Amino acid sequence: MSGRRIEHGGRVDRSRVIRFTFDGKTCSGFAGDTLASALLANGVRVFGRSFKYHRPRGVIAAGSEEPNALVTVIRDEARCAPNLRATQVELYDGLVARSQNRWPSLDFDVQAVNDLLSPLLPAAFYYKTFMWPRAAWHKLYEPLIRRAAGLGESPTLPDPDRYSQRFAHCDVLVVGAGPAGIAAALSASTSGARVMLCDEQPEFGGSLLDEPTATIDGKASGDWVRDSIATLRARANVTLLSRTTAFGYFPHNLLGLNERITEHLPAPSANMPRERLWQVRAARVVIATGSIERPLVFPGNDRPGVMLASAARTYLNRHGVAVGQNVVLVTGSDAAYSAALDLRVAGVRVALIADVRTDAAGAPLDTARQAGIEVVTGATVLGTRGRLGVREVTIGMLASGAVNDTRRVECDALLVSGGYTPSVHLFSQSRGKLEFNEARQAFLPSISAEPECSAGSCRGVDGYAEVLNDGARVGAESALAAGHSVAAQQYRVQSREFSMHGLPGVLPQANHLQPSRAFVDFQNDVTTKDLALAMSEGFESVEHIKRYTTTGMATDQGKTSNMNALAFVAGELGRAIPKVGLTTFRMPYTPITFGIFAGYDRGDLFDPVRPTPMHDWAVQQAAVFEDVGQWKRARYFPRPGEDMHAAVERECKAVRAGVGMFDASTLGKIEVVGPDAATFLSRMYVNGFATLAVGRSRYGILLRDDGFIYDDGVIARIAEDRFHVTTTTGGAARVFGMMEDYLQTEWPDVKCWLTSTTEQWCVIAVQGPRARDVLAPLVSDVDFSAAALPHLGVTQGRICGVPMRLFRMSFTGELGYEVNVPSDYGLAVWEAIHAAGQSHGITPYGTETMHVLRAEKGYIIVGQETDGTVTPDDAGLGWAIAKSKPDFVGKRSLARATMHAPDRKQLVGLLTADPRVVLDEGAQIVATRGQRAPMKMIGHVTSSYHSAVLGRSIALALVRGGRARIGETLYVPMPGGEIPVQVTATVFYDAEGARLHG
Amino acid sequence: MRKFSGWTLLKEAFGGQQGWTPQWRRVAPQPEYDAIIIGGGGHGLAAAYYLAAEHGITRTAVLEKGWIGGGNTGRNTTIIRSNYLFDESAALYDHALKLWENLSQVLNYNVMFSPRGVLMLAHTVHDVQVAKRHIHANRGNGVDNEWLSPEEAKAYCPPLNIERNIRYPVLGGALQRRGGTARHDAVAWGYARAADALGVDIIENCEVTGLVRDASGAMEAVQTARGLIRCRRVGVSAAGNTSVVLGLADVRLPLESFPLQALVSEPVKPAVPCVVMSNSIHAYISQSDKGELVIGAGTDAYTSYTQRGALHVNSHTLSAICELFPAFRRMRMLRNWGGIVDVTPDRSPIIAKTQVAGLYVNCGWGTGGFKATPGSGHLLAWTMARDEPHPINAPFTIERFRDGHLIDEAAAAAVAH
Amino acid sequence: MVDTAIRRTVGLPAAAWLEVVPSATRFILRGAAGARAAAGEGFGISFPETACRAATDGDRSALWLGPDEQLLLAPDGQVERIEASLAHALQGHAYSLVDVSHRQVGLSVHGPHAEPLLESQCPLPLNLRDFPVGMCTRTVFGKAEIVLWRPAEQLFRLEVWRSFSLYVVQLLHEVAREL
Amino acid sequence: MLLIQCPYCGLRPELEFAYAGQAHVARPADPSTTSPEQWAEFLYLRNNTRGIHAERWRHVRGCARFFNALRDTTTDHFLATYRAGEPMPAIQAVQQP
Repeated sequence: MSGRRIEHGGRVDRSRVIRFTFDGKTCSGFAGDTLASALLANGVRVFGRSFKYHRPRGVIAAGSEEPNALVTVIRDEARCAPNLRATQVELYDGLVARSQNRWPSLDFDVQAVNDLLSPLLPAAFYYKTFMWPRAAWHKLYEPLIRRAAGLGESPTLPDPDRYSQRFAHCDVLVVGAGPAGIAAALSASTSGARVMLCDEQPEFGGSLLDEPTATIDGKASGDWVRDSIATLRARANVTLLSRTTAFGYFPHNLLGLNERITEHLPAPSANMPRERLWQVRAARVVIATGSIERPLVFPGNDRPGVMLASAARTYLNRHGVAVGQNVVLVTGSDAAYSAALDLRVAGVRVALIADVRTDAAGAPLDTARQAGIEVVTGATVLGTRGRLGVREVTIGMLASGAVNDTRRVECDALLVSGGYTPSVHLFSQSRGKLEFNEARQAFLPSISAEPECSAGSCRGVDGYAEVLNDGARVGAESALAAGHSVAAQQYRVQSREFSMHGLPGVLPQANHLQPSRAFVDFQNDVTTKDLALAMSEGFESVEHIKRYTTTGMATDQGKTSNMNALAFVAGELGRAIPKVGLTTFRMPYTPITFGIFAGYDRGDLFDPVRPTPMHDWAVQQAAVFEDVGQWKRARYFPRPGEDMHAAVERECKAVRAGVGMFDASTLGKIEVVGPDAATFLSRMYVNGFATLAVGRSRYGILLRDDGFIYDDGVIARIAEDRFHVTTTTGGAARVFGMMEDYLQTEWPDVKCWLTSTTEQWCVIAVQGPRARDVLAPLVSDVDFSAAALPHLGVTQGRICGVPMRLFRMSFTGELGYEVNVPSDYGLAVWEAIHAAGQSHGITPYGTETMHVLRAEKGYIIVGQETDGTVTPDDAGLGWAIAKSKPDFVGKRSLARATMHAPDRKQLVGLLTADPRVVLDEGAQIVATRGQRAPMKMIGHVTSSYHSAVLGRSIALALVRGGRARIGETLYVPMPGGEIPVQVTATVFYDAEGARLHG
Repeated sequence: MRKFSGWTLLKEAFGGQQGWTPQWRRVAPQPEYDAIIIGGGGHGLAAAYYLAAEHGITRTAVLEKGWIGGGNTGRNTTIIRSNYLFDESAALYDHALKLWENLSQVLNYNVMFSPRGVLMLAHTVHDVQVAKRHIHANRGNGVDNEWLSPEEAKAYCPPLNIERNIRYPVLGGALQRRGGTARHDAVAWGYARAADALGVDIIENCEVTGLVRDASGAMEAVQTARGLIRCRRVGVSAAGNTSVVLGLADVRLPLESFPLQALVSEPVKPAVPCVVMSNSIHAYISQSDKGELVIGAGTDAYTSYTQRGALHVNSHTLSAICELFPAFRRMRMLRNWGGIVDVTPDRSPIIAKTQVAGLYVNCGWGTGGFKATPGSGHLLAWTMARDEPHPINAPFTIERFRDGHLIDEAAAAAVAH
Repeated sequence: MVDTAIRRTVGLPAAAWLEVVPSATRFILRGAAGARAAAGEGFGISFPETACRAATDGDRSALWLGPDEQLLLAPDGQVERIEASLAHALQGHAYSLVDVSHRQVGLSVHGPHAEPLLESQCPLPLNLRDFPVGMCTRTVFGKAEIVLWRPAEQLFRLEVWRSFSLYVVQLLHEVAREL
Repeated sequence: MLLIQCPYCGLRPELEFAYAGQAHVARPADPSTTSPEQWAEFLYLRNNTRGIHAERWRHVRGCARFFNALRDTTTDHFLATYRAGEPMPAIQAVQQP
């Protein structure tokens, strides 16, 4: 036992006892505890095992910078979260926490043997070995390393919790609700500006919550925080967000905030999201993120019980927990004296304050000595002892650069402080320029890249009065910049406080030449020896050293280690710190749950499900659907006992022999209207439209300017100045965008306009020899005669009493119509046609049957017969090109010589020698038998089906020089042997097209 | 070069790690070289190594404006595969894959090539068609790639969600077992160390500020932040900054540079045994040896040299990952970063001579350059040494855009990683 | 015969804060500035000249969607009447008038939670200062494109392409769980 | 997510926009008279500027107009946006001091 709860004090609610378990052991704490504070109060010292050497580790810090105390929190089987910092886990009744990276137990971990082997495992050892025999890396060594690495275990069940997202806009966003942030929010909101204030902790106040002695404008610091927050909360123009981390700073003053909503509750409502992503766009940002105390680097500095002085103070003043009974403080800064003094007042023995500065003097030392604490200066730490926690520290005294006069001091907690590092993470993420400040021995914000301003100790301001007034000033200036004027308040502060200045780097040791095994990055087990090794191998860039040793790359992202590593490297290289440079600060500030990025995008909301007006009907008919873009399309309508093959066989036969109906609503539709509409379409499509008569339609091919097929469809002239253009389902949006692009930017003088009518019209294709018989009784105002409505004729009329555009067209090769009705009527008209067709055996069919029927006719599908490398001529559609037109999109590219090479891949038909064999779509084609890889492949199968009407398999293929090979036998090499195929024309059924005109 | 091995490690363990020496020399540029590579990423360092190792051109320098491996090499999701559709691409990437398979031994540097398999998922009927076309074409080219049913895919990658009721259910996947990952930093350092041992000068913090041509228009020298360096054979391997460097010689290329983001989670014990990619819902994932889930997707929408991307692009990627791996919703993002990738109109690279005699270029790898590192270096070295392309990179010219001989991998698969 | 009085929209779950707007007549009018002025006379509303503003008179509204694009809203069943009156008013002008009555579904989101509900997935600032009464614009809600119009302080009208309407409504319901 | 000044609608979030490549790449008035090199240049060659880049955006989920912008590709900050058809502003005139 070392830590214990003191009798009074702290901000925990001692009337609310909370029970929880850690590694199966039941413990208790109070409301307001973190897991870390409660475990410390229960005397726990070892919180986890380190990443590489599996050394026992305790808690070092009290906040989000904690590198060691990582635990898995388990709410239930599906709600496990690994790698949470015990310092941030708020206690709730029934919380279950488990330590990580140890087996069988935290106190006895088999892999701690790594620590004994550490001379064999220096930084980057894995690059130098495990190379023989060749396969052993993947088969043997890597699995071993992978098992040893990692921290906690990933969850294995789907996470049932909700995650939420919100956009927000404000005039001033204040990040950090310590003294600077609160003062900034107060003054900015007084101006009337819309202010948001967020803080990662559950309680606002920041360092003021650790400060029992200060008064602000005559109020105790805690009371001032409480009253200020109440003031802010009462203002309608202020949004307060606690438990909210500003984790990322994005261009144009967009910040990502992570609000944790239910994680601290024992039984959260299922409706409440666990966490929320805020995307806040602020006119101005105030960064008031404070600073983080640095540990000291000395041998044995990772032993449980070695802790930041500021953390000890937080545990004492916030949680009422003394981290030890007999403590030693080693410090390079004045500020840390406060921790020793507070502990002393709480009745803890302070065995020694060892100040590493030879010239330390003044108020902090005097105050400590007056309190009866022994203080020595010019000290260093030579080592510590204690198996699972520090019980002794060896202090050495420095004299003229050499260490002499060592002494051993017993202690159960060793508080350390190297001074404070300003938290410039967000500023740096914003791409602001940092500058090294010699006096502060820290990087401070210099030139801004975004409309933001830092305030308080994150920009090196020291002292509560200075910090508060800095916050107030920056808050007022930020409000002014956002258009709201206010005068900044001046605060009066009385406090006992000491400077936060310190010294980064490594404490001097007896033998300077022999780098000691002192830890710089605790979680990744990087020691000064590792850094020295990297440098001896020529790695001098700080980014190289980081990568070679992994320092600063652990889950704490080097919050406590980066400056120490940098100072060590600078010292070894004999360069100034700014000359060595700083590694990049990356988003996120602390690890952020994947769930909030996904937010509501899960299940059906992952991507919109676009149903057609007949969707529910198809569902009732047990249709099987396929995803085409965001649309759901009925693929086939199986009857009981039918598989896809049987259903498609039946559907195909029904269309060829009688009549079928098909939902074509997903096809894109664009209404092109205006006096120049025909001109425009003639420029866009390869076809000509000037001569297309009103009431007629034409198959159109759209290229990109690179000459390759982009889309196809049918273009109907509804009136002199009005065209109804269809596109592929997947091409609707991009074709519309491409047309707008040419209209708006290339041909602004062309007078026509586009309107998407994809969803205005529901499209019912009625196809088959009986199609006319089914439709005629339902339709009024339409002359169905071949003369009035020939193939590719278009007319308007009414069906079932509702307005209709009727296209006579066919993607099946049969007599066919496409009935377009306004979408709200679609289902009713569909049902009416279905009912009217019953006597004709009408059969609903899906996309699979549509594919087979069109393949029998050799009609292409863009995206299946084409892949962005196919020209109209390749696809056998050269006939469609209006060659007399001076220009159309893609025409110039088609004139390139390569576009006419005789060995281009051309669309042909294939028939297998064995009619039962259906080729694999995508199968490759070779000209000769017996080829081995690499084969000379001359083409591939684009479409392949069993044709019901032909009673055999058919296929379409793109084959080099294919049209000249018609009649030849080629081969499809498959794993089971070669399949001989005969090259044919692309039309397998009704080549003369008689049925189309029936 | 001191040989790395378990034995060396053991010796140093007892010697207090005092015997290690710099992995490459820190040298000032000499006034003249036989060959210069601009760009000290994996590709450039590999080219320098092969120039020295295979063509005997040891008076070679690599000029890097920052620190080597600090561009896309150092900000990489390290996917290696060769199952590309077109013959030209399959030959190119498989050339690289074969080099990967022996690279640790050749370089005496464990680059941790790990052929754990790359599984590319299909979610729609169209995806299945595209995947099968790839599989057939790959088999014909002698590149392994096989179709897995959803159940087989799940057996290969247990955390994968193959429920049929999700928005875009997994209909199967194409698995290349020889594909996998490698350790990005080690690739750069390994090539640097091996090239250095052959006499190549690796010069960091040496930005190129001018390309100097003689009266005939041929390359004559390179102007740098550290002075003028004479050289008549210059290879540019500068990824996202290729346009900027070539602009110094007034050479324009069909390239645009886009941000490409990636992220890692906090490390966890082994959870994802292979690489999983989904082109149609835009995400890919693997797990590093350290235990981090390594996640990426396609590029951001607009050209940029900022080396950062947008939050909403990350969000799309992670929502896709959470659909495919719903247990990972509680995992946490540890680090996010952005690189600059140079993209050609057909999403295939250029490894070729330019119109300037003595100036060569290797660029346009888009989001998929890492996998090609050994191959592209090997081919660029060949092209520079002989002033003519190797048969494998002969199709990857600049002129293909004029003539229409595109190698359009993008057309067949939405994203090429 | 189909009962044309009953138009069947997708079944959308309602809520206290959400209603599906009754069927309406909708047109997209596109054309040059001169056509816009003339069309306003034909439609009976002088069309907004300011970007992103709607004009309403009685049961008709005109929403500015773009410099050459207006969304016209009127009660159900007025397609032919509006076509005729605009054709008359626009004689001599080049323009495009397209019936999109069935293309989209109108949703009304109202009440004190309307703003936070929509701000969950719409990246525009929707407070009254930035999105005042009378403002309208095309924008996004989640992964759907919408037209968003604020006819009153606590009332937003959404116009959503019909196949996206179920997605938008489900997403709104999902967000509403936490409000 | 950038904040983009649409010349018609004002400052709007990037989610409403689509990037549309380099600006002022005019399609040849008569493509049939262009040389293969000229045509390839129109199709494929782009400046790929590191620095101030003239580019096109479309406010596709807004007013649906294409427009032009000057953006510094090293910072992603916009210097100006202007309507399609308008001349490119002088870069010195829009650069902040």
